Amino acid sequence: MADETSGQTSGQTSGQAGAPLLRVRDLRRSYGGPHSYAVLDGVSFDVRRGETVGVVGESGCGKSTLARALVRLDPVDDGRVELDGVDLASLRGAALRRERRRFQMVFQDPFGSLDPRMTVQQLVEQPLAVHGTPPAERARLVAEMLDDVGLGGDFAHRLPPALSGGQRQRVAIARALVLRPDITVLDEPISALDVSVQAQVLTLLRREQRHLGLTYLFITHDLAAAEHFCDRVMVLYLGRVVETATSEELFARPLHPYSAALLSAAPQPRGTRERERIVLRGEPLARRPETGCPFASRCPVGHDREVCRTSTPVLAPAEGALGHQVACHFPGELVAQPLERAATA
Amino acid sequence: MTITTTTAGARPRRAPALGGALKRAATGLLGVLMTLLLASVVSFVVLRAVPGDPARLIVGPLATPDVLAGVRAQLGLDDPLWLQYLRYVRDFATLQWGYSYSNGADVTAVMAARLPATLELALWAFLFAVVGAVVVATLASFRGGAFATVAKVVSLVGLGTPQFWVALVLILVLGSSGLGVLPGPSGRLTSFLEPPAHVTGLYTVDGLLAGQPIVFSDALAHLALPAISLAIIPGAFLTRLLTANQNDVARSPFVTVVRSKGVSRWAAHRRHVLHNALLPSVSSAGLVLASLITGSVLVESVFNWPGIGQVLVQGIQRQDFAVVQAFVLLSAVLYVAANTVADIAVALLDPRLRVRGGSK
Amino acid sequence: MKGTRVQAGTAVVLLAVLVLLAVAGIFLRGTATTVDVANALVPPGPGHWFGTDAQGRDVFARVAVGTSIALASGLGAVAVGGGLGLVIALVCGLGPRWLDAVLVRLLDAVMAFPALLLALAVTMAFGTGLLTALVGVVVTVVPVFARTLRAEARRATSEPFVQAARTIGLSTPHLAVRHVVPYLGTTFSVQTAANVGNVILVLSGLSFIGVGAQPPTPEWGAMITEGLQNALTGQWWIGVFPGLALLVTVVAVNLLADSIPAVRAARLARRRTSRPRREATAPAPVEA
Amino acid sequence: MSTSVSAPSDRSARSDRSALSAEGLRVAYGDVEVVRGVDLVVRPGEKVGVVGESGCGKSTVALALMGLLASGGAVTGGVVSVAGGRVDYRDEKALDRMRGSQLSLVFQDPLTSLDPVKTIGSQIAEALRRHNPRMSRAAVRARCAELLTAVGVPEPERRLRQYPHEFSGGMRQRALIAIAVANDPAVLIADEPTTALDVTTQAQVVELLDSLVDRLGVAVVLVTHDIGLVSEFCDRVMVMYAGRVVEEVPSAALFDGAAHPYTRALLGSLPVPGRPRSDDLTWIPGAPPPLAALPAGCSFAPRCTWAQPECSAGQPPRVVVPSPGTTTGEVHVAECRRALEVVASSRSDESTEGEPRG
Amino acid sequence: MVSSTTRRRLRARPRALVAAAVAAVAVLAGCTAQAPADGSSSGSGTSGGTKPLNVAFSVAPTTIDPASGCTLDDARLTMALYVQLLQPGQTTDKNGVPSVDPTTADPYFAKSYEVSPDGLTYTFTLQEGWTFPSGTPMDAEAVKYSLDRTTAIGGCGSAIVNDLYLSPTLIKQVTAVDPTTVTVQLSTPDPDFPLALATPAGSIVDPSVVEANGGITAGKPNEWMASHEAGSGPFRLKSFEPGTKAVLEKDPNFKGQPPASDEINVSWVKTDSAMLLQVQNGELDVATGLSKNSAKSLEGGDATQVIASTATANMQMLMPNDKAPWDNAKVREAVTYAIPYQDILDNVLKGYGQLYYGPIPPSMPGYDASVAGPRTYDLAKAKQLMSEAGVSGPVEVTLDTISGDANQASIATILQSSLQQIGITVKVNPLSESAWGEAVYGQKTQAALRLDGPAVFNAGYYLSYDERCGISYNTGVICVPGNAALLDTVRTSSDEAARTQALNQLQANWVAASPKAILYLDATAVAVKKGTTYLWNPITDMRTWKAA
Repeated sequence: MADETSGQTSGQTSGQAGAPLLRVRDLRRSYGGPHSYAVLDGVSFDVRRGETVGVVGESGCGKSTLARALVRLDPVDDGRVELDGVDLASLRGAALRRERRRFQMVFQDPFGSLDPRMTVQQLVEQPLAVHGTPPAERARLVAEMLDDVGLGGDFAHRLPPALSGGQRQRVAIARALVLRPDITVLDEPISALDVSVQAQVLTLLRREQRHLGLTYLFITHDLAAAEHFCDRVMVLYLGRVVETATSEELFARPLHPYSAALLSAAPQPRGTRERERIVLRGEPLARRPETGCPFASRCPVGHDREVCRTSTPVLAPAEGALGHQVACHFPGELVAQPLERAATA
Repeated sequence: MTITTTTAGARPRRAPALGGALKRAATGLLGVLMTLLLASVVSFVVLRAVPGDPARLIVGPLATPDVLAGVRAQLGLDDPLWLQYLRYVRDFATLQWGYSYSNGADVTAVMAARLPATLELALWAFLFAVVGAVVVATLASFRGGAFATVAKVVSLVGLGTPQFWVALVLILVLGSSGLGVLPGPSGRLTSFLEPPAHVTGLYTVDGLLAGQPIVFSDALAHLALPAISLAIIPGAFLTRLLTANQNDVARSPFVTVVRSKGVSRWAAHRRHVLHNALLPSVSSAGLVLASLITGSVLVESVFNWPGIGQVLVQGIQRQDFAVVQAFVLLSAVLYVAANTVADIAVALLDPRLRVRGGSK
Repeated sequence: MKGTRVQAGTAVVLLAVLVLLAVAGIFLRGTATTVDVANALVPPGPGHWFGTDAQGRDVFARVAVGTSIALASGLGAVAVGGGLGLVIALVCGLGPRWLDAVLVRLLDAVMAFPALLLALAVTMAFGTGLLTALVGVVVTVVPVFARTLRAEARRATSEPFVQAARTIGLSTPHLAVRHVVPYLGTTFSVQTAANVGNVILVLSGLSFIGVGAQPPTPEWGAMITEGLQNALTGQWWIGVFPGLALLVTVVAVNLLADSIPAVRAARLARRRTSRPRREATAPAPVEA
Repeated sequence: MSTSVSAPSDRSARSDRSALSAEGLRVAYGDVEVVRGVDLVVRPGEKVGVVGESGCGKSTVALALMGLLASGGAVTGGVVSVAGGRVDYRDEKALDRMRGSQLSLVFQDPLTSLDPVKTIGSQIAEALRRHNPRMSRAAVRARCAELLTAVGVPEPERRLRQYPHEFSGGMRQRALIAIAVANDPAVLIADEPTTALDVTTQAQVVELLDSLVDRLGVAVVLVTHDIGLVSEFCDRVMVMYAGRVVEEVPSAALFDGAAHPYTRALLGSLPVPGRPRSDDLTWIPGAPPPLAALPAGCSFAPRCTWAQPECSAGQPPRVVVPSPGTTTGEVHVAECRRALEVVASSRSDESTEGEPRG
Repeated sequence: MVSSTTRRRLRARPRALVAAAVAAVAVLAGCTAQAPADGSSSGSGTSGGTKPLNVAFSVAPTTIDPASGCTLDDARLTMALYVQLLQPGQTTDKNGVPSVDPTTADPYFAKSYEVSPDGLTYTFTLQEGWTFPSGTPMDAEAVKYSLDRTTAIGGCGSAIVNDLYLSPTLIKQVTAVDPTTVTVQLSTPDPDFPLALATPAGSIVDPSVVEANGGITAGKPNEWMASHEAGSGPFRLKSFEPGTKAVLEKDPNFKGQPPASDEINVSWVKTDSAMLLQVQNGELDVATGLSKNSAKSLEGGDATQVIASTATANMQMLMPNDKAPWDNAKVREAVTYAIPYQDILDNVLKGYGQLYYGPIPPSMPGYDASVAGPRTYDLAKAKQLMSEAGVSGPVEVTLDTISGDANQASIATILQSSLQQIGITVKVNPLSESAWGEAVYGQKTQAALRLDGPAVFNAGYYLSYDERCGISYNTGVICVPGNAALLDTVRTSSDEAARTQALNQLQANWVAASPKAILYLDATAVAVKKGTTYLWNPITDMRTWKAA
């Protein structure tokens, strides 16, 4: 997969080809003792320096588990997570803590992710202090960072409860970015915010990325935001990557029936809907079936097909655009029917 | 866009029913065993650590050294501690709880003879507490305002009440030396009444069974003050719990949904809020029991109630450790049993925990 | 909100009165044990506000000294027990899972004993007296704190802000001191207040059954026991006043415990409203 | 392009054939007014959306209409009529009769909207029995099964005996809808009915609501923060800000013809499918004002790029906007003195109106 | 019996158990008692169907086995359930009111007895035809079995029945000569032996029942017997709930004097207020063990009379003479003058007591009022004595009391403030009973309060403890020069005058040395419903009691 995707990053990516920044290989994670089941079932992907990779899927697909596993908040059962060649999955104790400055995370909940007893200044300064930055430099970096996220001056001495949701999320971003991490995992960073603030946070993230040359892994259930924000998107279903492509490609030409259904199901303002909504049968399963395609039971294409229920499709390059991969026996068969465009005068 | 996508969705749903039940049972059993083990260690240590020689207590002060040594050997006090401990655990398990020298009888016999009195007291106290708490808490939660304030004050004061003192005040105010409404601390029955034929050992129940309304009413009158004293703390506790539970439940969206069907506020409260609020409070049975046990220790001696609490106090005063350790261990066992029963009850009553096969 | 303020206010006033009484008790220590058999069993009146007991000791002085004993021993036992409980809770909450499992089982087992009985068992093992009763009471306080604080500590570790602190590379001890302990603050103070009341009750219960403070120590439970002797012969004041003091004390600290979270929340809300923000819009609990 | 304040007579005329109408609805929690004069008319079979950001008062409107405000909240003004009859919010008995039979509610969170310890069947039956006390047991059961089938729950007989925890989120929402339509109400108020659901499930529920409107002719008030959903599902959209409806617009005209700067700004911040990635999103600076301390004049003025000094002087007028998308009987009203300029600018320049600072 | 919560356990000395007093040594010397066993002068009719008698005591027995019982409380039921060879005598005062004369022993199961000239062999002639309820004949073998059992168990019963001669035991051998004749051989002459036999310790048990329930294990109390009877007496134990209540039922087959009541309900009411209330409610006919305060409150009532009977137990403060500051006789004497005796008597005892100062209580034969009158409270003298003693600096003393004993607590408090006046700071140290016992009987205590009385009601027995130096029973560590020799005369001499003189001298010596502080002689206040036939006896003897 790595080979196929190389060079497939969008134009914004600095063109340092070669080894990807983050190599995830066959990541597995199970929950629950004797009756455990895989929440992540052999997830592999690469992230290149400077790119933004989106991970989309519905609840239970494993995207948050993936985020937490990557930043080592949860242990990993199996697999490798290489950041510039260092396997994060096997690090422990002080070594892990030292490496942490290289991978940071922004959490979903801007109300919970800041210690309510620390001022904005302290919050943003803490990571630097932990990693041994001298005090004078710390002060400078913090001031710079806070200015960057638009919370300079008076804000530094406020406590999180005195901030609005958007402001808090900006503090959280400042705290993560002040370390200049190699990669930043954004776990649903806008889903708890009001619409009018979401745009502000996304714009800020994008500006900082350009400014500091950052790499993002963007976890979201919001397809529109993913399309808008990401260079490349992975679709997760029940712990497996079912499709990955550049966002233009994926949103224009989803090959996996699930991706297609997902895209068509998202509410689209009247007048922008271009395809018939595909309404899936049933609801997402809690756990994967033993055999076959995890999506088979809900799939309009594979529901009645023997092969879908007996053999698990693997992620393979699809025809067409380079780097478009899909795990389906019948890729592209389900394409939402184009809708007659609503009359707009 | 505020779809809350937390890890909740990814969390394992309930494990298959049978396995889950087994696992829960296993964990529960482990907990029970742990608790009992520790309880036995504690009471064993108490027995051994207390100054004074059990053998000396049994034979009396005038025994000669040979006699003393003989009893020591007989009691196994010269054996290594672990052996004594094992023997002690075995004896407890086989209901040989030793000899209460202060009562001149086997502890088992003493406890068995005294238990009905305590049970009867605890039962009525429990009834008073539960009925009182449900009424007060429901009023407080449903009516709010002054009712809520009163319920709050009642529960706060109740929780801070020294039971033995309340007993004293009740005797002074309501007892024969005060208003004379109820008999004071004079045991279970007026002495010229014969206890009813022994069926359950509970005079109120036996009185009814034997068709002796006078015995029933007299027993109940004697019960009233101690049972009220005993009911105050668990009652206050339950009032608090039930008020909080009902307030919580009343705020849940499903109540609004019920109201949106056109169900009146009281019907919604009674059918849905109260039901949901009562369920979790079942699991606090252990705490209620603990407070009844503690209460019986403190209240029985004030009311001269011939229950096991009084035996304990007397055992303490006479350093009769067989009684003390049996009581301590017994109460731990009861606590564990009550909690287990409560867990089972909740599991049976709460459909969310009910083990059902093949629901999905 | 208003109710909370009234409640907190009542608690503070009651506690202030009790502290005054306790301070008075320090000066009345001598009076409390001065025997004046000629003036035994004097009913409450101008000379002796609460009357005198069978040995002619002034009941008011004894209640006052009892207040200082109760408050000091209550706070002392809870401070020691709570501190130990906090340490255990942190070990449970942040330490390895297996250790947590073992400790929790152990705590559960200890909590299977009603507090009075556990304290009783321990007290008897060490010999009767106020000091040993305190040891017994501490033993009962530790698991209560440990258990509630552990649950909070566990919750803290799953709080995003603690996880966020972990992702920036904080070590576990730092995490505990910098983020988890402050997080436990409210719970700790609520527990402290709630347990002071319990401890005072248990201590007096122990004295009542004769293993706690011993006469002539003017401990309330012991005084109630003494008062019980005279209850039916008409000298109600010997037992009633110490019990009343006990009741008021426990209610006061319980009130305080009850109002702490609400007061904290109110203070937080005040801090928010001082700088108007979106969250402060209105008490509109139905809004998403 | 004439500016005119819509006359009250217009509204009263319309309310004759309305399933639900509210005029000048006001709701206060204590001293704080959270809904400040909302007019809402829903005709039979119509789908009306109420959108706004959190704290704008949209859910309060829904609960106020039902008469189910949380304690401390009260309707302080306005006239509400349901199916032609005026609602007296002090008459609990009458309210109880109205709820569930004429006006129904579907709630946001299907996880907590059902009593966890009662079977689904008994919870649907409760709604039926309340309004049809003489209905036989068998008839109730048959009707419950029928309702479940109608909302797309398979195996209704078995499902009726199950408890909420045995239902998935989408199924629960279906059950709630079954409860809501049990007595063929005139109006169904759906308060964020899909917010807690996954995208694919959300699509299913929306389809269901759509089909119910078609089949039962029930009117739907959809309260949500999701502009995309509203514009797609509803006939008409009411945009709320700080306790008032600032714009009422046919959904066909929403995207291209919104006349209130707030609506425009909201739309500008949406990453719309197909929007070029190079096109940076816009957002509204600042935060909504606290309802306890609203600015004078237009509440949105302090954040508004179109604001003029007179905006803060007095309540903005209600401006009727002629829209190309409007058909007969559809109204487009914006509460902004510059509404017509806003519309004009959006027509001339699709993307860069009122660029806010970053 | 002094207070509701007081419990006096016999430690090194069987106190307050058997009050078989000896009026004069001479009376018993070599005599043969043969008074008829008529005894009862209560004149109660025993017509069928008397009202049940309701009796309450404050402290429950720890055992009802007469061979193991140590205290008065243990012996409450013994006289009703068992017969003894002899029983305490009775007298009638000048008003015709009967009372117990514990200084004599009357025949009971033994019709008569003879003492050999050397005083070492007692020959008892038994009643004929008596049987145990089990049908086992009550005969010489049973007597032998019973006495041997008591000695073998080695508990309090043994100490009492052996008149405290324990090594070797007084009873050397018991021989069943024929079914109605028993001889007892003593290891030393003891004119008081009949008095010892007239105690519960001398009870006769049914060998068949005992053997069926554990038999005899040397050195080990029989646990079954502790809560069951194997009796020979006029009542059967109908039901028994240890610590709570017992019902005694008249045994129709009893061959001796039938008891006055058909049924007696005995209850043990630990809580003083509860007992008081029951008396007030008229639920009790006889209540023993009320606190002085409660008893006082009942006086003058219409329904109840309070019968105060002077017991033999006295409250004393031990001042072990070997420990500082008590090794200084002046300090001890100072203490005896610094105690407000009258205040204690009036306020703590409510007058139920008597003041004196000497080794023998006034109620015991041999008491010499001329030397052993009460000490007066004289603070000036006490201070004078303290300065004469030359004790410098503050003196601190730890006073051990029994925790939970309200009387002791009161007295300790009073002592605390009284002794402070003469510069002695008393720290009250309430101990559990067993800890107190270890401190006192282990001679470790620095000072202790103790309620003390003799098991056998005669001076020789009683003085055997304190007047012998260096023995372990001597809890006060008292060693008054010359008294040991005087005691020997008292215990063994057959010369009445010599005994009296020795006793007087002993008392004088003792008083001069002030070896301990005697606070008062206790009086038992028993609340009796008016009309109830009640006869006071130091050892509870309910045979003559009858409800109104």
